[in-house]
Amino acid sequence: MGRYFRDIYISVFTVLKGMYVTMLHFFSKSVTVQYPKERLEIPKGSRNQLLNIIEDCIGCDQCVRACPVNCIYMETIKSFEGDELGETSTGRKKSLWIPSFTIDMAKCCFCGLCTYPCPTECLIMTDVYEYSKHDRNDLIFEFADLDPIKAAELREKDAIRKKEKEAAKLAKLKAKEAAAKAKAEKEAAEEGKTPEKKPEDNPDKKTDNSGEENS
Amino acid sequence: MTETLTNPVLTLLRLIPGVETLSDGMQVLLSGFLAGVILFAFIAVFALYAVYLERKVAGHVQDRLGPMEVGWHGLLQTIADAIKLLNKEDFAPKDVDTKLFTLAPFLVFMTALSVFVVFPYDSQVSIANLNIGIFYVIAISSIAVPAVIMAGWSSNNKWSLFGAMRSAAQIVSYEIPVGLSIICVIMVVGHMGMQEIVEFQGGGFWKWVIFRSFPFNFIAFFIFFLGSLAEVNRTPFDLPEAESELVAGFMTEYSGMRWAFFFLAEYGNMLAVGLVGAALFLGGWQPPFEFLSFVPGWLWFILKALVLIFVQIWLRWTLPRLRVDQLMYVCWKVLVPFAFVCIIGVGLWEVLT
Amino acid sequence: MTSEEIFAKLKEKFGDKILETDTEAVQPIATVDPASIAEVCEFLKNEPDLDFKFLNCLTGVHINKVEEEEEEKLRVVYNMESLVIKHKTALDVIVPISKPNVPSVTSVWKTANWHEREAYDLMGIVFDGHPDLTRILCPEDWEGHPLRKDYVVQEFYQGMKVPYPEEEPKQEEKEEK
Amino acid sequence: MPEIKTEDVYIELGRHPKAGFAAEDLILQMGPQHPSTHGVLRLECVTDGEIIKKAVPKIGYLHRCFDKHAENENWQQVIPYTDRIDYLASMNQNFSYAITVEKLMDIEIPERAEYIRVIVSELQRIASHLIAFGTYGLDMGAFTPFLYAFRDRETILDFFEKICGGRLLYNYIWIGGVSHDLYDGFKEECMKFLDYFEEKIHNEYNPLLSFNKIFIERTANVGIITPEQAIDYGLTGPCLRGSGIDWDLRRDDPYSIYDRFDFEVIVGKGEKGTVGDSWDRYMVRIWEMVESIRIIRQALQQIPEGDIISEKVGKVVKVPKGEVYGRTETPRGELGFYLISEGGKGPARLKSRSPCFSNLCVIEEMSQGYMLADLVAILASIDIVLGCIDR
Repeated sequence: MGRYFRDIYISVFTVLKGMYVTMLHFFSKSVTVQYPKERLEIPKGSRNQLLNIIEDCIGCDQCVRACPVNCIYMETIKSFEGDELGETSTGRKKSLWIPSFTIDMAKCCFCGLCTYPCPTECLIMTDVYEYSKHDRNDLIFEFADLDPIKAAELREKDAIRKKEKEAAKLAKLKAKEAAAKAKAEKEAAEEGKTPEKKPEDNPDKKTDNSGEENS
Repeated sequence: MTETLTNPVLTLLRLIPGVETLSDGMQVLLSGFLAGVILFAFIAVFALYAVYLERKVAGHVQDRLGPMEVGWHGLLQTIADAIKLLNKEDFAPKDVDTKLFTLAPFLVFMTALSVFVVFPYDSQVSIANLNIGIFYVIAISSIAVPAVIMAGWSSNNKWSLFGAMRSAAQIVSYEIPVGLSIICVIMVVGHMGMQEIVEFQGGGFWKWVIFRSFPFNFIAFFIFFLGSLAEVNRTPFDLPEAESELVAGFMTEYSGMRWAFFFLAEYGNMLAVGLVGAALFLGGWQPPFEFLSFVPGWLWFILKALVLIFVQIWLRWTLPRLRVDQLMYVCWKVLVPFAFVCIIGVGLWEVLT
Repeated sequence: MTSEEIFAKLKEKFGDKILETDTEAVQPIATVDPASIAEVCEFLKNEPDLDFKFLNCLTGVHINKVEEEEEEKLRVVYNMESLVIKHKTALDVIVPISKPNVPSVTSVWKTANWHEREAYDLMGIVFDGHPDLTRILCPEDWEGHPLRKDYVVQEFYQGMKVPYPEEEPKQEEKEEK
Repeated sequence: MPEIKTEDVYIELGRHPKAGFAAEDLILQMGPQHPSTHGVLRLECVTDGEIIKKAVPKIGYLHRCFDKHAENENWQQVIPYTDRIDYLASMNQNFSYAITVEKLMDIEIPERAEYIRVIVSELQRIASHLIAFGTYGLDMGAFTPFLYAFRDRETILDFFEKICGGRLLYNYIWIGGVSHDLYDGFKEECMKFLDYFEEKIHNEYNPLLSFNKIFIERTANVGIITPEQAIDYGLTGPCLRGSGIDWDLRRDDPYSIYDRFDFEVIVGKGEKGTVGDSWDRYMVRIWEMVESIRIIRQALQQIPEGDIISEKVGKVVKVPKGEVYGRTETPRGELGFYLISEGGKGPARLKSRSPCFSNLCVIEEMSQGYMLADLVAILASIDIVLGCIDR
């Protein structure tokens, strides 16, 4: 019987104590901010939207490798002779054209791992957090400022250069095989004199060839 | 008590030209219809601002501001909500028992609305001055139970069924303590008509029923208040629409205007309970002191009801929720015994003094 | 007790069933013959002065192929600990990939129930005697065991295309615009 | 297509009296989308009216295959993934991953980095326990504690944003130290917050919710886990301590510099009901917040100057071959990583043993006979996070 009345007393007492606490808050100042009108100021190092200052970017591909979710896509073309690419703000010579440098902010996990290895500190995290879009593809931000015509022209020159390189490599390969064949016939001619020497140097030659092809 | 109380609504009706020509029966019918329209408007407006009051109180209690965007300090916020609910799609889930599904909200709102007929707004002003006033209020408020079960069963959703069963059990069982505490009042006043109860409490706040036969009626008031909290499904007894367990209880499948009716009914009931509490225990339209009687009576009545509503809202944002079996324990093991004790106490007090 | 004593106790009790013990590594570990892992664990748990009542972690591992001729192996590592004597040890079991059956230790520790279901689900190790060996993380009718080295994602799952579109999202749109 | 009658479907599923299923049993899917399952957990409950006969948790809705990701990332890139295992306590997740890798690499961390790590993970413990406290109140129907908890948690998130830039997922504790140093005004601000917060616990949270009779009625003697059951099911953290077992990794297997601080390990004593009920687990978290405040205060006093990452860890992290099981005490229990490294660019196999995974598996046996509303109370008292269960 005692417990019955004690329970009632405790519940009335604790309910009143709880109401007292909430009543105190009824008069205390509100801690919220009316968002669109007033805004909280964002601290300096806070990680929101990524921004790449393309003038300073030397296309070193460090950030693409550092990103855990691979959301940075970069295309670089080596500069041709006589091209004038200008320098970064710190006076560092640029040697790579960057026709397209995109960051897919929909995939980005805001870890900031890409900003640490950047040699020219051009990839930074700004404090812009209101960049929501209707279509997910609009979240893919393009930072390169090369005009499309120049970019297309560069791509063709690059394609031509690649073809020449391929041709040159093929030619070198053929030349090497020709030389190897010539050497083989010469040795076949001397075979009558020293049969055992031939087997061991043949495999090295073979490995050189295969090594070369792989590189 | 003058039986031929002039029915204010009837006098209002006669102002419209060309009504005298109709027969008496038709006039009474029309006045009933007119009373319904006036009440609906009054409750709708009140419910909108009760929601606004609730969200503001909730805000300030939780260190935030509540609605601030629409209108000055969010005054038009609930009107905007109402309009949004109006043009929402009138959607009913598949294989739902449509007849019951559509009927339930109107039935629930009907009970909330029809209770207001009998309240004494001012000394002579009440829509129908029944001499069994308070008995009528208790009878009407129990019509909500089948309506709630209808809503829960017809929305063909296990969670709604749970909510409906809990709500039915809760409303039915909490009518007993409410009824018993009202008996204490009737024993003191000696009359069941609401107008007469309020007139009995005239002449200063110490004449109010709450202070008559002191300890018992005071406890009876709290039993009434707790019981009415449960009848209106407000915290700490808001089990039927317990957000964290049953999503929204029997109202889960409703949306748009139908849901608005449930919402209107809830706030209408809240106001009704506040008004009954004010009328029975806190002296209706009687001013607390004689010299304050220049303030119109209905203002006192509304003010007292608002105080009770504020306490209901305040409780909602402080207390957690009870479990179903604890709910029943509180009702049968605590409220009902104390109500009996109060009845005996008041009875002895009346006989001895 | 240090891991040497623990392994010595095990060797003396189970003899050749303890295949090899390695105590110099950062984490001393004892390899146990798969068939008798349940008895060893039962012994470790109920032995008063070992008292390994707490199974920390049960990991499924796919050892990549070391020698050409042998087939690949799956390995289950048991980390356990005693809260009273405050010492911990690790056992492991190696089974060929063609017959990945390991006796279940759910009878010893109830926590192993879910850990074994996860090892079965992601690694494909079948635990005999497990009360209900079904997938726990992947959907019930998922094909293949994702954590295996030779795992290839299935093309469709109930009509939905599974693999993430690999093509560059940027390049095509640029040209079309 | 023959028209399928719903009755046949039920018979085939075995949920029809013809198929021997008791008429009054109800299969209730407390589905992946439910207000009080703390995430995407589905509880298939067989209930008889309100009483639960069997509640089987079905998980896997938030499975992001952390183990598979970890195999294709290098050592540094795994850290943002560990953030996302238990997204409410990311600092502690980075901490246990960093501890495991450093145990294998056997390198020394600069003193200042150790102190920053302790301060930051104890702050994260307070933030995580605040969420546990807030959501518990929410599940019991009391709205206000949730908002008070989030108001105080905001200050901790602001500290983290000023320190490392992130608010919820930080990628802050790296292998070999921490990525950023504390900003200079941190010490005073933190001290001020701790005094303000300790006073808030004692005369705001406790009277409002912890000692409220309705809350006690709803949680005492509900979801009782006996000590043997707790150990057998591998429970850790507040769930284990709530059942009366005095086991805290920070004191019993001290990692980093926790042995320099004196703090008390809170154990459930069954004040309001039996030992090991939901109220005990809840109160263990509340008093643990007070202990964390003590730890942070001591750490803030003793923090030395110095660099924050060890030089031995260069741009590319090299980890020797080997296997190790490292673990720390996260707010939800013991998060352990079983790491196998073949000396390569990244971990060969990284199994994450998450606390909520084991804490949840006790619910099947323990929730029989309780009512539906108690199931919500039990779930909230175990304080599960679905990212931590499904990984």
